[in-house]
Amino acid sequence: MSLITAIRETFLGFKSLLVGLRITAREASRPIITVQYPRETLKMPARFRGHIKLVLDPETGKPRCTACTLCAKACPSGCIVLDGVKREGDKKKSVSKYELDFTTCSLCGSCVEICPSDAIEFSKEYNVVSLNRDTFENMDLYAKIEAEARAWSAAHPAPPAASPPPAAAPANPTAPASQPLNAPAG
Amino acid sequence: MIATRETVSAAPAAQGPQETFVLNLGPQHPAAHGVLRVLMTMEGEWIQRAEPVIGYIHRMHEKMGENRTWAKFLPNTSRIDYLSAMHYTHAFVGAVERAMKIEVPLRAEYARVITSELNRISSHMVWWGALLLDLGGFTPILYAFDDREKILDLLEGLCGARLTYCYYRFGGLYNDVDDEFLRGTRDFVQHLRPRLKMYRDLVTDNVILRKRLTNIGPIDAEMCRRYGATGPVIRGAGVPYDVRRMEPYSVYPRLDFKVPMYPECDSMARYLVRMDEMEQSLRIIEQALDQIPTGPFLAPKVPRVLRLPAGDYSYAVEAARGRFMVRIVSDGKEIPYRVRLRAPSFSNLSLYEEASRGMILPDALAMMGSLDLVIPDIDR
Amino acid sequence: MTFLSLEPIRVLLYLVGICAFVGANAAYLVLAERKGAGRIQRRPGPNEAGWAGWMQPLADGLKLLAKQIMVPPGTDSLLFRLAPLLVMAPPLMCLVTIPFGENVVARDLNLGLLLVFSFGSINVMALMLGGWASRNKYAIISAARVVSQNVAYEIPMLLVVITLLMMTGTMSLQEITAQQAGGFWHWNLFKLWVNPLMPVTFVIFFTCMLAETNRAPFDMAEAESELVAGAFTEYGGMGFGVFFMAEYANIVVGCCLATVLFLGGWQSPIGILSSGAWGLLWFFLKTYALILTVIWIRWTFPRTQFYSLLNLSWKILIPLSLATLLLTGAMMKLPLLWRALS
Amino acid sequence: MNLLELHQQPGVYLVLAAFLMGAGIYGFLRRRTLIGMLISGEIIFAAASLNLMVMNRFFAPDPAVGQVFVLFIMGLAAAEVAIALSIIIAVYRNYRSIGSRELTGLKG
Amino acid sequence: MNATFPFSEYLVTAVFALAAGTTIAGALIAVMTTRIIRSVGGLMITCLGLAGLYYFLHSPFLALMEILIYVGAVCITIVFGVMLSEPDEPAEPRRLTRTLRSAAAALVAVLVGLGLAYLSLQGPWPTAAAGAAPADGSVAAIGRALLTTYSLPFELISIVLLLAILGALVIARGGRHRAEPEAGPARRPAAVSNPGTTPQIEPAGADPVPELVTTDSR
Amino acid sequence: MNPTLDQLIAQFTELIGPEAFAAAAAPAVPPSPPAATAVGTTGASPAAGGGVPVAAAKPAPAPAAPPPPLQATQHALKGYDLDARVAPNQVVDAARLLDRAGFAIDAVTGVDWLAQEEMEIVYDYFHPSQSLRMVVRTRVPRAAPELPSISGVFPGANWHERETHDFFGIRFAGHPNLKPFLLPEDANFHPLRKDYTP
Repeated sequence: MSLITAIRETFLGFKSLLVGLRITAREASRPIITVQYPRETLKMPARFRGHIKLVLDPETGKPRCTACTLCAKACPSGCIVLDGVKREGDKKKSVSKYELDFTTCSLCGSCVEICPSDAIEFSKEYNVVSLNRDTFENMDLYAKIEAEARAWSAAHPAPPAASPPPAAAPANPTAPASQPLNAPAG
Repeated sequence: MIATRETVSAAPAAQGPQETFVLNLGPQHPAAHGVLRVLMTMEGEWIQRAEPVIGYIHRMHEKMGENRTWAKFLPNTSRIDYLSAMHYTHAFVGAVERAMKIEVPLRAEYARVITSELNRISSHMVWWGALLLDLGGFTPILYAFDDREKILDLLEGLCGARLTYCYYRFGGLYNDVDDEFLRGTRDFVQHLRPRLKMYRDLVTDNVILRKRLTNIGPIDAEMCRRYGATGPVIRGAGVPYDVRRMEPYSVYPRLDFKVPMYPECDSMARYLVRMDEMEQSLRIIEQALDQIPTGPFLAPKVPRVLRLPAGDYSYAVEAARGRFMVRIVSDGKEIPYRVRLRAPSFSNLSLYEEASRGMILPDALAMMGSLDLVIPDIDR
Repeated sequence: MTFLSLEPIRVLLYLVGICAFVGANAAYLVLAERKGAGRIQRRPGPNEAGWAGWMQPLADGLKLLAKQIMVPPGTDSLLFRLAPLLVMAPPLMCLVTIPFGENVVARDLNLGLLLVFSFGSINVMALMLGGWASRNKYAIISAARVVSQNVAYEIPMLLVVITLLMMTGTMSLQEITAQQAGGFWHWNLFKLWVNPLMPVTFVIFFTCMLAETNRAPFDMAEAESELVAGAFTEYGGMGFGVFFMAEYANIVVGCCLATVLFLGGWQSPIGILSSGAWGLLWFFLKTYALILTVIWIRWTFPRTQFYSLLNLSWKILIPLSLATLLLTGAMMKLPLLWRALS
Repeated sequence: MNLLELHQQPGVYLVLAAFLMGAGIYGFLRRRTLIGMLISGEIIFAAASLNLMVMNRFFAPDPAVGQVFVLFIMGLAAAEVAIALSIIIAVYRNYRSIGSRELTGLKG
Repeated sequence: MNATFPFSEYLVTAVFALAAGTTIAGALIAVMTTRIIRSVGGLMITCLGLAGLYYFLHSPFLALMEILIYVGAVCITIVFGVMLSEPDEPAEPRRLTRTLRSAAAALVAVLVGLGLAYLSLQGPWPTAAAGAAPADGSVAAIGRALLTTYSLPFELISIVLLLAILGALVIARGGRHRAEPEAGPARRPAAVSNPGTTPQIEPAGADPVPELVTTDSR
Repeated sequence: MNPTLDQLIAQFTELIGPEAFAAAAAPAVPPSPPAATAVGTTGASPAAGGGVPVAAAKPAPAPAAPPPPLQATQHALKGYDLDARVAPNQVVDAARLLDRAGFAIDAVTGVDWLAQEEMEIVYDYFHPSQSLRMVVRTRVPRAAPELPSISGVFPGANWHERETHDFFGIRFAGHPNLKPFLLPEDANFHPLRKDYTP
């Protein structure tokens, strides 16, 4: 009896090995599924939470942020430092400095959630790389939005009331080069 | 870290005719997932005593809980056990909701169940692959990761993150479950069923794996009880203990699922429990997808700054590794007075010393794999 | 006995050729292994260095060469350095007697098979000395495992080979190949009318070959999830590289041997076209098919547990091979008996 | 004596065998562990085997007799090693030492 | 093996010198070194050199057997013994005794070696077969001799081997069993209960136990 | 093996002793179990050192009217079913009692009540085959926090107690191994004490 069981088990065991081999052979004949990263890139979904960025109002070409500092207060790790000035002609304060310490940011989204004026959103950059640690420790979001605003005003040449020259804004002079981050590959 | 004098001499030193030596397994070792160190007193390949040494990535989450508001602690919860982040957030959110008596909308509850179960499947897939890696089979982890990627893609599309979701909010969700997610989840369920069969053919039925796990690393129900081991460990010891059944939460009572249980008490039983759990999770997801109502995804009138009524509250969930309990103590202020995180891996590992006595090294590592340890979960 | 005999030159050329063959095999089998693993796991494998990764072995080799050879303090430095040499020599010796084609053999000894086995046994010694000399607990455990495993599997392997020798009546590999001429049904594996147990014998031989070369699922020696890297834990740079090359060289030897003994060596499967370069082609086709099978097996199965591995040998393979030996002997003597009786 | 004929001179082999014998005896006397003595013993065996082979090659009428004897020696050596090592291990278990000096307590 | 060795004379001599040198070096390592594991290595080298010498003595079969048995079996067994008992030479308490001892051993060894060498060079060997067509050292002759003239010793050797295996097992295992009782911690798990038994806190009777799935383990 | 809530309450009432109940001046409802479930909401936390009504009236140091030592609570509101407050020397007895009743150890933890100069140690238990959760708590003076270890009863408590010792400096008498556990080997601080500053 036990001999029969033993033989049967040996046979079944051997068969299971063959089944395993068949499966790996079948898988080997199927196309590869990995993304060859530097050559192919992924498209991030709409809700992807990258690092945060300031939002430009498409109407006026200015940052929406009113420097209310709610985001900085909501941040669990205290990684947002921002400041605002009240420019002449504006009713509200507007942002003049916005630095994110991306090394401590946990991408939880509390800041985006709490923002009353929808002035922050997640970027879709997922491969943020740099050779410089400072790039992440003091990620100057304001410099970026400035660049965007300049591009906007270049694309919308002088409607009746000339928009304030963005160069006049007190941009952070010590900020690193305005494009330290790699573009999302391509 | 070097073996200190005490730790070495605490082991039964070489006295009498048997000779022992101390093997420092870890903190960097291919089989110690993460930075776990096991101080093994060996006699040849036989383990006389295996003492886990932990704390290498201790982050003091509990202290962090005491110096920030309830809402600010929320992201931390998905970083304790990064493989089943949903469950951990669920427990914390649940505890706060219990204290505040917040009624969570039904749609949010169903969405929580769906995402939790998806998370459970993805966590079990990592375990499956890692166990096979421990046993020397390299291919399964990549098959599992292929399928797991699909879950992560779904969850990323839903909440924007792939691992540390932080998706639940007090009284609901971070954002609504969209149709795309629901459709994708349905497709995924269809996709995974044949894959699970493939897993079974490739690995579960494999005679080598059977030999490696059957009758290896016995952990019986009594040992589980004395050590507080939960999850697949206790269910592999023949006790159908599942928090989803024993202390029902969310909408689990409305869903029909079985609690997989194997009475063999060995590593294979724990293995089979997890494999069955994946199928049960698929069942749960399907039902939840069928039942999910429309409606709000966030409870109205949840104050922005929470002040919990004084008292202590606990909330337990069935995480992928077992019972995860959050015990919060509030003194009425807006920051917690005490947050206690009861991690399942912690209790599951604590029985290792007793259970591994007298085993040989490969078997002990196979048993360690069958416990499904996540070191950040242990160290917190 | 002419002074300017061509024979020494021929042998020297063969030695150089064999070294080159082993080196190229070791390098490109690593690539094949990684590519094969990649295919099985549905990823491309190394594909950056050179066209489709063809320069990867070169890059790996350069990296290993550039690394410092470290002899950790506390090791037995002499043995530590000796072990890599010792591990590389046997496979080179074994290949001397393997007939790659009708006329392509370095030295056709009439004891070729014995030579392969006797030199194969040195390998164990090398791993063991390397493991012992490392003064590393993992390495010592691994060394002990290597020995028990190789001793356990050498026995059924030799028994199987003796079974085969009873059929062939010679230990010269070239003669064994020559006996299998004329179509695949003349191969030893399929000579079922001579010995219906040949497939069983082949399976035993193949299993033992896997175990002797420390290949998954029997890679006890370097069970990376248990023993980190086993006997090679303390080796770095080219020291490790040589162990690695020797592992692949051993696989090549094992598969060549299996080809010669069971699959007709350089004989073509259809009975014609076995001479000259065709022979080489058939030989390498068969050998590499076997090597690919070895790779395929590695990436499919988990590792066996050490004690069940020994049990497999002592409780299943040895009795089985003994039984095949006895049955084969009986079958071969049966006609004689029949003739004597009638 | 022609240097090129060295490998065909029985005397060379015999001197080699004598050297092995001497080395073996030296080791046997000097070693103070059982395994060391065992190894020296193996070298003495090797000397004997070499002598037998020389006799077989150069002086014996029967071509196989010396070789057969060497085979027997090998078999005996294997058996001897197995037994000796098991004894050594048994001794080691009981005395925690295999130094020949410490083994004065062994009684028949 | 063909009688005419195919290398030219110089190569032959060089290879012969290599074999002889390996033998000598191996023997010296084996007896001189203090580390026992190196000593085993020396024995291995000796055996390899000896195999070369056997080849020159027209017996490739014996040469290969020497490697197979000595390197593949004897040396490995000895290394195993070394691993199990770690017997590095105990340091001699006094230097003088060590020197004296070594000197005495060397004296005896040199005397024996020189005497034997002298004898072997002087001895009136019958020169019947010397230089003549070398004896056929083929396997066939050995096999025939083993199964005809020497069949009784052959059988005896196999019995000796069998007894050696059994004896080795008995001795080695016996020691282990005797050592077991006072061994301290149990080798086998004492705390581990039989995995087959039913667990103790199985839900009793009519508990609110949900439906269980106990899929039979495939 | 599968005790009912009533049985547990009876056993714990016996264990805690009448004095403790007497000390609880409040109109607590000691042993009448199922009706007392409502207590959980109003009686609130004994842990909070005075629940909703009491805390406002009483200054911190001496909780003059401690809540009843045994409370049945609603699981849905608190996450546990029974809350027992025992003297420090009774925790081992409580653990034995629960061990006999088939409970499993869930967690051991501390709470540092700085204002009251007390340390609270909370033992959580769950039942593996029954929906029953039990909390046992005790308080020790903050100046000399020491109490017996229950690791002899529940070996799983060993690690939890080591952790609690790490974090709070509470000494568990009879614990086999109170070395630093999660903290570094040479740690001599207790980070979860409220007066700890890094």
